[in-house]
Amino acid sequence: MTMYQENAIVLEHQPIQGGYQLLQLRAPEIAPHVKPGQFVHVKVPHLNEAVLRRPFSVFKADGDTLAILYKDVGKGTSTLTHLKYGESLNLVGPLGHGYPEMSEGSFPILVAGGYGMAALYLCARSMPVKGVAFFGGRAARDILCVKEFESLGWTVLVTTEDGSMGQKGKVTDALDPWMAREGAVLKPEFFVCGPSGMLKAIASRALARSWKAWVSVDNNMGCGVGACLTCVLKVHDDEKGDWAWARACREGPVFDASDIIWESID
Amino acid sequence: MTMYQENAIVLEHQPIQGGYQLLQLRAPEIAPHVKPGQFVHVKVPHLNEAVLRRPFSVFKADGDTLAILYKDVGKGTSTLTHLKYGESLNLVGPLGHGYPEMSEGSFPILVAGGYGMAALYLCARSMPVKGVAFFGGRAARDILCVKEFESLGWTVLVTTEDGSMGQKGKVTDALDPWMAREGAVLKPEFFVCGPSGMLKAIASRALARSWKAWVSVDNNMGCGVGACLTCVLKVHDDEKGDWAWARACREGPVFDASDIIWESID
Amino acid sequence: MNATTNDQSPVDLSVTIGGIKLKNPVMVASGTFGYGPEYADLVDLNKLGAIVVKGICLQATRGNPTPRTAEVESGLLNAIGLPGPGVDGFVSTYMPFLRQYDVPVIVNIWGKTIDEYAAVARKFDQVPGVAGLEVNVSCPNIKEGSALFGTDLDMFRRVIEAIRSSTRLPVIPKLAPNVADITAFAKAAEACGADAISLINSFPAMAVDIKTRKPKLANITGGLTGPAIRPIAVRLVWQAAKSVKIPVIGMGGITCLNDGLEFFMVGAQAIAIGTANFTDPAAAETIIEDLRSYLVAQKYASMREIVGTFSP
Amino acid sequence: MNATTNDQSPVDLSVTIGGIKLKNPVMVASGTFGYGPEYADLVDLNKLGAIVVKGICLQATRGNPTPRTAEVESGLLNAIGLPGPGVDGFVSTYMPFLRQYDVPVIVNIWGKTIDEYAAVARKFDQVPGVAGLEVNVSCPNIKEGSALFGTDLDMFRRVIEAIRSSTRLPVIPKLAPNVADITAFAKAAEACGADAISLINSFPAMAVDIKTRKPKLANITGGLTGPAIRPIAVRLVWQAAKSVKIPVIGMGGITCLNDGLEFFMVGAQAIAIGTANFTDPAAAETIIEDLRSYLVAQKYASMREIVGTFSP
Ligand SMILES: Cc1cc2nc3c(=O)[nH]c(=O)nc-3n(C[C@H](O)[C@H](O)[C@H](O)COP(=O)(O)OP(=O)(O)OC[C@H]3O[C@@H](n4cnc5c(N)ncnc54)[C@H](O)[C@@H]3O)c2cc1C
Ligand SMILES: Cc1cc2nc3c(=O)[nH]c(=O)nc-3n(C[C@H](O)[C@H](O)[C@H](O)COP(=O)(O)OP(=O)(O)OC[C@H]3O[C@@H](n4cnc5c(N)ncnc54)[C@H](O)[C@@H]3O)c2cc1C
Ligand SMILES: Cc1cc2nc3c(=O)[nH]c(=O)nc-3n(C[C@H](O)[C@H](O)[C@H](O)COP(=O)(O)O)c2cc1C
Ligand SMILES: Cc1cc2nc3c(=O)[nH]c(=O)nc-3n(C[C@H](O)[C@H](O)[C@H](O)COP(=O)(O)O)c2cc1C
Ligand code: FES
Ligand code: FES
Repeated sequence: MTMYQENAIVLEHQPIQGGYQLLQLRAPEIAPHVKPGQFVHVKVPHLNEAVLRRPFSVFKADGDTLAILYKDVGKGTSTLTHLKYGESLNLVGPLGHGYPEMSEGSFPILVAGGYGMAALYLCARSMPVKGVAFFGGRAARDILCVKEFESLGWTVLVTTEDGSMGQKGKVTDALDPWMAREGAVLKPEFFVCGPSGMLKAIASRALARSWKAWVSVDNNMGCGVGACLTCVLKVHDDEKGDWAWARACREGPVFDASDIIWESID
Repeated sequence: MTMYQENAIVLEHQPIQGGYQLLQLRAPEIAPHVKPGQFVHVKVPHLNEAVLRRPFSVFKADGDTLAILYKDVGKGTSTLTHLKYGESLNLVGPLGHGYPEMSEGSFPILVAGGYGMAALYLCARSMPVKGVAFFGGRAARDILCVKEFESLGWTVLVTTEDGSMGQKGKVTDALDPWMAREGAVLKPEFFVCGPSGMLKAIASRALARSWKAWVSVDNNMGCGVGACLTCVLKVHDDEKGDWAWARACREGPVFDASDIIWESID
Repeated sequence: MNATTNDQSPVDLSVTIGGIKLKNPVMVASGTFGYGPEYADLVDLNKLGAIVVKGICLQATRGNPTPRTAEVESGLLNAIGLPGPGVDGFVSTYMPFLRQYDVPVIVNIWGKTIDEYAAVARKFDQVPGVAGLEVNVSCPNIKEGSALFGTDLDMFRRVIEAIRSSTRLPVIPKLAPNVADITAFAKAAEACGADAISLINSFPAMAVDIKTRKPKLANITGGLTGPAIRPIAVRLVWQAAKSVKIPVIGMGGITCLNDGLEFFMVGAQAIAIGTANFTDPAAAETIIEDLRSYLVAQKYASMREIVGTFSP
Repeated sequence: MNATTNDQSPVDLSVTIGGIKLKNPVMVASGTFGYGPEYADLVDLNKLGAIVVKGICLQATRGNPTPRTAEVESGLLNAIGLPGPGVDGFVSTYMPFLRQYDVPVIVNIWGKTIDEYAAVARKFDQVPGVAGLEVNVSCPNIKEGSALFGTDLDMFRRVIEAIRSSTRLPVIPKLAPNVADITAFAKAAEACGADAISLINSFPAMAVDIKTRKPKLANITGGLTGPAIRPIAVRLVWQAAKSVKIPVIGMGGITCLNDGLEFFMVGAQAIAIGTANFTDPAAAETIIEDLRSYLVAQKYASMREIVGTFSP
């Protein structure tokens, strides 16, 4: 897992939907080494008063290019939107531990919200078995990449809170009945990325039925490389029978749901 | 001399020469009130870490539009160069005391270096008598607006230190012989804007021969409106027979050369 | 500017600071707004909570040589050095102008000795139109003592007592930020009969011109102000406000309503806008309008629902 | 990166700080570079002047709850709270790694009591590969005493004396910036036998989340670092360097060579890069290369032609 720092070049940058931007970069050092679920730490150009980088999951990585899908939520991401074709963007990556390979004989189930749909794409693409993907969002505009996942061979089940796309409700409103029907006959393995509420909902179900679940956490980050101890979360320390800190940027962002002390996550 | 604050709109913005940019703005509140030699105080957009505005002389003002001519010399001006057509720029102005009307029967002589050529344009345009303008710079690319001044009816005599345009040398190398020839027969009145060395050179000559000379100083500014006392310079206080501070942004930027205590200027 | 004016709205922005009644809790900070006239074209002075004028001492003073300010990242260094017309010059030149407006005038005073402080206070005691005195013991730019008044607890007490006994006007000591324990000074001010305290003054700092190897300020050191010091100011205001019962005026790097709300929430009953006046002369007025809109939107009746509501 | 590497150049960047010989005067600051391995992929550790590791105390510690950092204008607030593996954990886990490199390792130590400080110093005295001890008396994040050690002159003296008598390693007290007179602490450090001093540590500060009305840091207050504090740091380093003969390591908001030169010119013999490592992991290496290019361009033979050349 070597990390690199390089000035990537913008190949394409366009708004897609719901305030999300697709940013394609030429990053010959980083792109070839990206594993599913890893992220890059981005220096926002011209935002001179910002001392921190901004972390973004790698959406796609092919050859010497990679793409991120990001939402304008604040001053860093809104400044990023001004980035133009041919301009350069300083990246550090690939960072963190992503999703493991699915285990033999299990049936993969993806659960995603927000940028999680981007964060899970490489994972979905790499899997030998294509399972079911549950995408949830507030409205239709929050549901990303459905076509891409379907063309990879995944069945995508969408839920939106306002019912503007797919089933009305939360992902669990689609997941629970589905699991009730199909869950018995197969050994599900969950790969999750979304808001912490979603992570908790899936984790609680998985832990209750001892299903495997891999969740990607969204903790604020400082250095992104494991040095500053900003991004820590509480995990079980089985040797000591006690809790310990784990760094989302290094041991994570993807964790085995059974390792996380969920009461400490809000 | 009322001051206004308004969001001006960029009508045109283009590089001209020697790192100078011509910025045309729609500023309906400020533009109609601009007097020759006054300046506007500009909030540089997106340069969030800068707490100060940047002062720029008004180059042209017609109806509800005004133009400034600025050089990229640092972070503020280089950030300004990214400003695009239709974007807005917050201005405070018109500020300061500019050039007075030329006095009856005197022969106007302009002496300019750097942005001084822009700062003197309105002055040159407003004068009933068109005299001679001495423009000096390092090289040809530093000599601006010659055509404009000529089409106003001014005789422009250019000097460049590298001889790439006009006479080789400093403005005084052209001015001194000219004054020797023509000076006797007329009552010269100087209107000067340029680097402090140039101001000093003209001031010393004017004071020696008790010619009138109006000079525009380039002091760093804070508030631009007379409140912070950043921009002060030493002037003679004849009542007290002592010196006093004068604010370049308020009493200036244009001063009667005989008021300034030149030893205090470097 | 980017606020919806709403003067008829029922919300009550008024506050009373050490007996001074303010229409709203947003003042302009001493030294950043001159004596009033300088900004009168650009700012409706009647809209301001109060005007705190540039520091005044007994005699006319010239202040420091130039350069007097230098811009730094998210901040400003200044070593103006307290030039001014002196009490008499100020009263004759500027008070007639200021009295035309319906806005409390708080005079920022300073001296080189305790007697001078007291004398200035005594003189202003008689001046109609002066609402209160802010005592600058923390200006870091004057070599003679002034800096000490703000960082030496005993000196500080003596100055405030001397001023207190020289005037019936509200006395508002302005605390120096460069101390190890701000609460000691806040409590001392209260104990010496101060009606309120204000903080923070600029923070001692400097910058070097690496080409000339000379300081960027003629005075070598100066005071750092602006957004760079805001997190330091919020912390100091929070600690000070917890330690006293008298009202606290908070300042330091406030540029917008959200910045100001941090100060109100940690206990400031009023705030002052300083360096931001240079960046945007409309800053104080904008913050006042945005504050009104905020109260309306939150359905708050008064500032009481904001001040001190920080809940760690 | 944006510098021309020039290793064959005759210029001598080396400096000796309290007996520690450094290839060049640019270190990475404690807490911003982990224990070394974290940045090893991105930074050539052998190029650094020294690595100052994250603060270590006697026992393994967990530090503060989260959130631990918050970004502010031109700065960072942190209240990490000194989590760490403790002396034994550090020595067994990280020293073998660090010993592989040709770079001085300075261990930043702290304790909750004077005895703890002394005990930590005593333990490190025996550890091969440790070049010196930087004493964190100024970390504002630990509730128990640590802050006091840095702002109470008497406490400060006692800690430094206790450490001095517990180790033969170079001892480098790291001064707290939130004091009224930094020279008193600099002189005290020298008098107590310190080999050098470093400053500044982060500045006590805080920020409020106005939506929740809670602090942005779980610890409520934290330390402000980054460009925002640079003018304060330059002033403190200047005053401290003038007041002592022992070498000074300057830090606070350094992001590029020009920032670093300000510190060298006011008297710092070495500088440390902290928050800038987060912004740009290449910062320290870039500054070193740019420093070399600068000496070459200026035709300087050594750092002696820069350090302390500030001429007010
Ligand atoms: C491992 C990881 C992967 C991510 N992947 C993506 C992605 O693929 N697409 C995407 O749109 N977003 C992603 N995010 C979230 C993204 O990093 C934040 O939205 C971004 O940092 C906000 O920056 P800002 O300056 O625009 O917002 P700010 O103005 O700084 O703050 C706005 C919001 O963003 C949050 N935020 C601020 N800084 C950080 C930080 N350093 N880390 C995390 N959150 C922060 C704040 O808590 C706040 O809620 C990811 C975050 C993590 C930790
Ligand atoms: C009355 C007046 C009229 C001016 N008119 C023009 C004009 O018409 N065209 C033009 O190109 N320039 C003009 N200037 C100069 C212009 O203001 C500066 O070049 C500009 O402020 C530099 O800003 P910066 O951020 O790019 O440079 P910085 O990075 O801030 O500094 C670069 C250089 O600019 C100087 N400078 C920085 N801030 C100021 C300031 N507030 N005031 C003056 N100088 C400063 C610095 O001393 C430094 O030498 C004028 C200045 C004054 C005082
Ligand atoms: C140019 C300038 C001049 C100042 N003059 C004074 C002064 O005369 N008296 C005083 O008490 N404070 C003075 N101050 C400090 C301000 O009143 C205020 O305390 C400080 O600027 C912090 O607020 P800010 O960050 O919003 O600017 C001055 C500040 C600046 C920038
Ligand atoms: C996240 C973080 C953690 C820090 N941890 C320590 C520490 O453990 N011990 C210490 O003495 N200083 C610590 N510091 C302070 C730095 O070493 C340095 O003194 C300070 O950051 C100023 O430098 P800068 O502005 O370049 O960051 C820490 C700073 C940061 C930002
Ligand atoms: S972000 Fe610094 S340790 Fe994870
Ligand atoms: S710039 Fe503030 S008084 Fe002139």
